[in-house]
Amino acid sequence: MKNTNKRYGTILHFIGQEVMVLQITNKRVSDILVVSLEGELDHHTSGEVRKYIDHLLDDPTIKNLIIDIKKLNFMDSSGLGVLIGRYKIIKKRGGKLGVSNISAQIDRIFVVSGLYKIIKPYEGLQQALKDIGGY
Amino acid sequence: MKNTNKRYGTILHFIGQEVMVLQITNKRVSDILVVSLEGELDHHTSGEVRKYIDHLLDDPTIKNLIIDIKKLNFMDSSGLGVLIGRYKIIKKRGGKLGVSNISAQIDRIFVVSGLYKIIKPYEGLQQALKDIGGY
Amino acid sequence: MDKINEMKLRFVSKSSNESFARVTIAAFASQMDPTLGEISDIKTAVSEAVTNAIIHGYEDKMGYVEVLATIFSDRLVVEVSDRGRGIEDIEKARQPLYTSKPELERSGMGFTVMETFMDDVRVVSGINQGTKVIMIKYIGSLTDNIGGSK
Amino acid sequence: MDKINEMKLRFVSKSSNESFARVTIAAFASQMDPTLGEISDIKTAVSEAVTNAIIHGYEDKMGYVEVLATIFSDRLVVEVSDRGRGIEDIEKARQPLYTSKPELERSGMGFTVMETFMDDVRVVSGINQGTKVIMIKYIGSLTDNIGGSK
Ligand SMILES: Nc1ncnc2c1ncn2[C@@H]1O[C@H](COP(=O)(O)OP(=O)(O)O)[C@@H](O)[C@H]1O
Ligand SMILES: Nc1ncnc2c1ncn2[C@@H]1O[C@H](COP(=O)(O)OP(=O)(O)O)[C@@H](O)[C@H]1O
Repeated sequence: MKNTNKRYGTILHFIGQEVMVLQITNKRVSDILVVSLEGELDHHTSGEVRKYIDHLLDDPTIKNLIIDIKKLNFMDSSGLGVLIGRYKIIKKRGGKLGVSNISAQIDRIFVVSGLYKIIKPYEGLQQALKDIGGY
Repeated sequence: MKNTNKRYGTILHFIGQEVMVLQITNKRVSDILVVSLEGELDHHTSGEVRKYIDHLLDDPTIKNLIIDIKKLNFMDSSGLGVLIGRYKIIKKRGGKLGVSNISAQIDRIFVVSGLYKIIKPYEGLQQALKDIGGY
Repeated sequence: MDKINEMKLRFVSKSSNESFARVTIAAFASQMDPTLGEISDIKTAVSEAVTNAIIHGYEDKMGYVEVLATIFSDRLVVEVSDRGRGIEDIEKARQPLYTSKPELERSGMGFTVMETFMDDVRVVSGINQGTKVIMIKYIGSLTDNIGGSK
Repeated sequence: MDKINEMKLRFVSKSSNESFARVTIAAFASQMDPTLGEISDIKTAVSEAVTNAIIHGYEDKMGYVEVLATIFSDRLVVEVSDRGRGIEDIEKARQPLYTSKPELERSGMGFTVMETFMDDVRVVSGINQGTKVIMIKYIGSLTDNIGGSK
C-alpha cells in the first residue's frame, strides 16, 4: 500500500508546474540583498512578499536588491506593484534592482508594463551578482 | 526565456499526482495478458479500457489476465465495473484475474465492494506473474 | 455559523467534466490543508456523485450538474445536485451492488464508496425533479486518525 | 452555435480564491488541448479579472465573484463578473498605469495584461451594479503562431 499521509500542499506544487503557496528565501552578498521567490506571486501572496522584503530592507547597509524568480511559476500585475514599490525604496538609496531568471510569461508582463525601464533583467543569478556587485 | 511550447496535458499529469488521460499498455507472457493502466480510471475513461482489453481478449489463447495499476492514480466505482466485467470473461475460460500494485485508496474500494472474493491482489507484477503463470 | 469559504460550480453533464470536477474540488479543499488521503477521499466521493448525476440523473440528455462546497473550520460540506429523473426508492438505491444500469457494467457501489470515504452522506431526491447528495468530511480532527486513509 | 462545453464557477471574494480560480480555469481549458503558453495566458488574464473583482469591485466587503467559461471549437470565452461598485469611466480604467488604488501598490496594469494575453477583452459595468469582463482566447488556430507565447 502506498503511504498517502502527506499534505496535499506539496502535491499542488505540480499543478500547472506551480506551487500554490509562495516561498521566500534570502541571502546577503556584501551590500546586495538577494531574495528568491518560489511559487505564485499574486494579490493574495503579494502582501507577504512586500512585508518580508521591507523588513530586511530596514537594514540601511543594504544598497542593492536582486530578486531571483527562477522558481516563480506565476506572476500577474500584482507582482508588478511589488517590484515597482521595492524599486522606489532602492532608488532612494542610490542602488539598483535586478531580476534574474525571467520566464516567457513574466517577460511579456514586464515588456507591456515598461518595467525594463527601471529594472535590469539577468539570465541567471550569477550574472546579476556579477553585474551589480562586481563578483 | 523558458520554452512554453508544450501541450498542457502533459503537465496536468501532475495534478494530484495523476494524469488526466488514461494510458494503456499491454504485454503477453505465454497464456497471460498483462495490461498496465496509467492515469485515471473513471466513467469517462472506462469505455476505452473495456474496449481495449476486450479486443485483446478476442484471442482465445489468452487464459489469464493481470491488470497492473502501479501508475493508476485514481479509480472510482466505474473501475470496479470494468474489473468485474473482465473477470466474467476470464472465468468462462477457466482463467484467473490478478491485480497488482494496489494503492491504499483503491484497496479501500476493493475491500468495501468485496472484490477480493473474485480477484487476487499482488504486491507487484512479478509476484502476479509468478503466482498465476509459475514464472 | 463558522463558514470560512464557499464555492459553487455548475457544468454540463459531459463525462469529460468528471475529472474537471475532481480537480476543482481538490483545489478548493486544499485550502483546508488536508492530507493527501483526505483529498483522495473527497475526490473519489465527488467523482461518484457527479458520475451518477451524468449517467443516472440525465441519462443521454444534457443538463446542468452543480457542485456546492462549503468550508467550515472543521469540515468540508459538498452538495452534488442534478435536475434529472430522480430516484424512486432511495433506500434501495443506496444498497451495495444495486444498480439500475447493469447493462452499462455499473457496479452498484457508488453510494457505498461515498459512504466509505465521507463521514456523512445524505440523499434528497424527487421523481423528475432531480437528486441532491450532501456529503460531509471532517478534516484534520482527531477522529481522522481512527479513520482509514490518512 | 458550436458550444462544446460550459462551466460556471461562483466563489466568495476572498483573496485565497484567486489561485483556486486559476487552477479551475486551467483544468477546464485543458480539455481544448492548449499549449502550456496558452494555459498560462488564460490563467494570468483570469487572475487579473478575479483580483479586480475582489479588490475594486467589493473592496473590503464580501460578495460573489462569478467565472463563466465556454468552450467553442476554436476559442475559449471567459466572463468574470462581480456585483460590486462598478466602474465610472471604463475607458480611463483601461488605460495602462491608471489605478484608483495606488496606496495598495496596484500597478494599474491589470487591463493591459488581460489585453496582452487574450485575443479580445470587453468590459461592461454599471455604478453600484457591478462589472463584467468578457475575454476571448482563440486556441490552436494558425494565428496562434503569430502571437507571443506559444
Ligand atoms: N443522480 C441520480 N439520479 C437518478 N438516479 C440515481 C442517481 N444516483 C444514483 N441513482 C440510482 O441509484 C442507483 C445506485 O447508484 P450507485 O450506488 O452509485 O451505483 P451505480 O452508479 O453503479 O448504479 C443507480 O443505479 C441509480 O438507479
Ligand atoms: N471589477 C471592478 N470593479 C470596480 N472597479 C474596477 C474593477 N476592475 C477594474 N476597476 C477599476 O479600473 C482600474 C484599473 O484596473 P487595472 O488595470 O486592473 O489596474 P489595478 O488593478 O492595478 O488598479 C482600477 O484601479 C479600478 O479603479
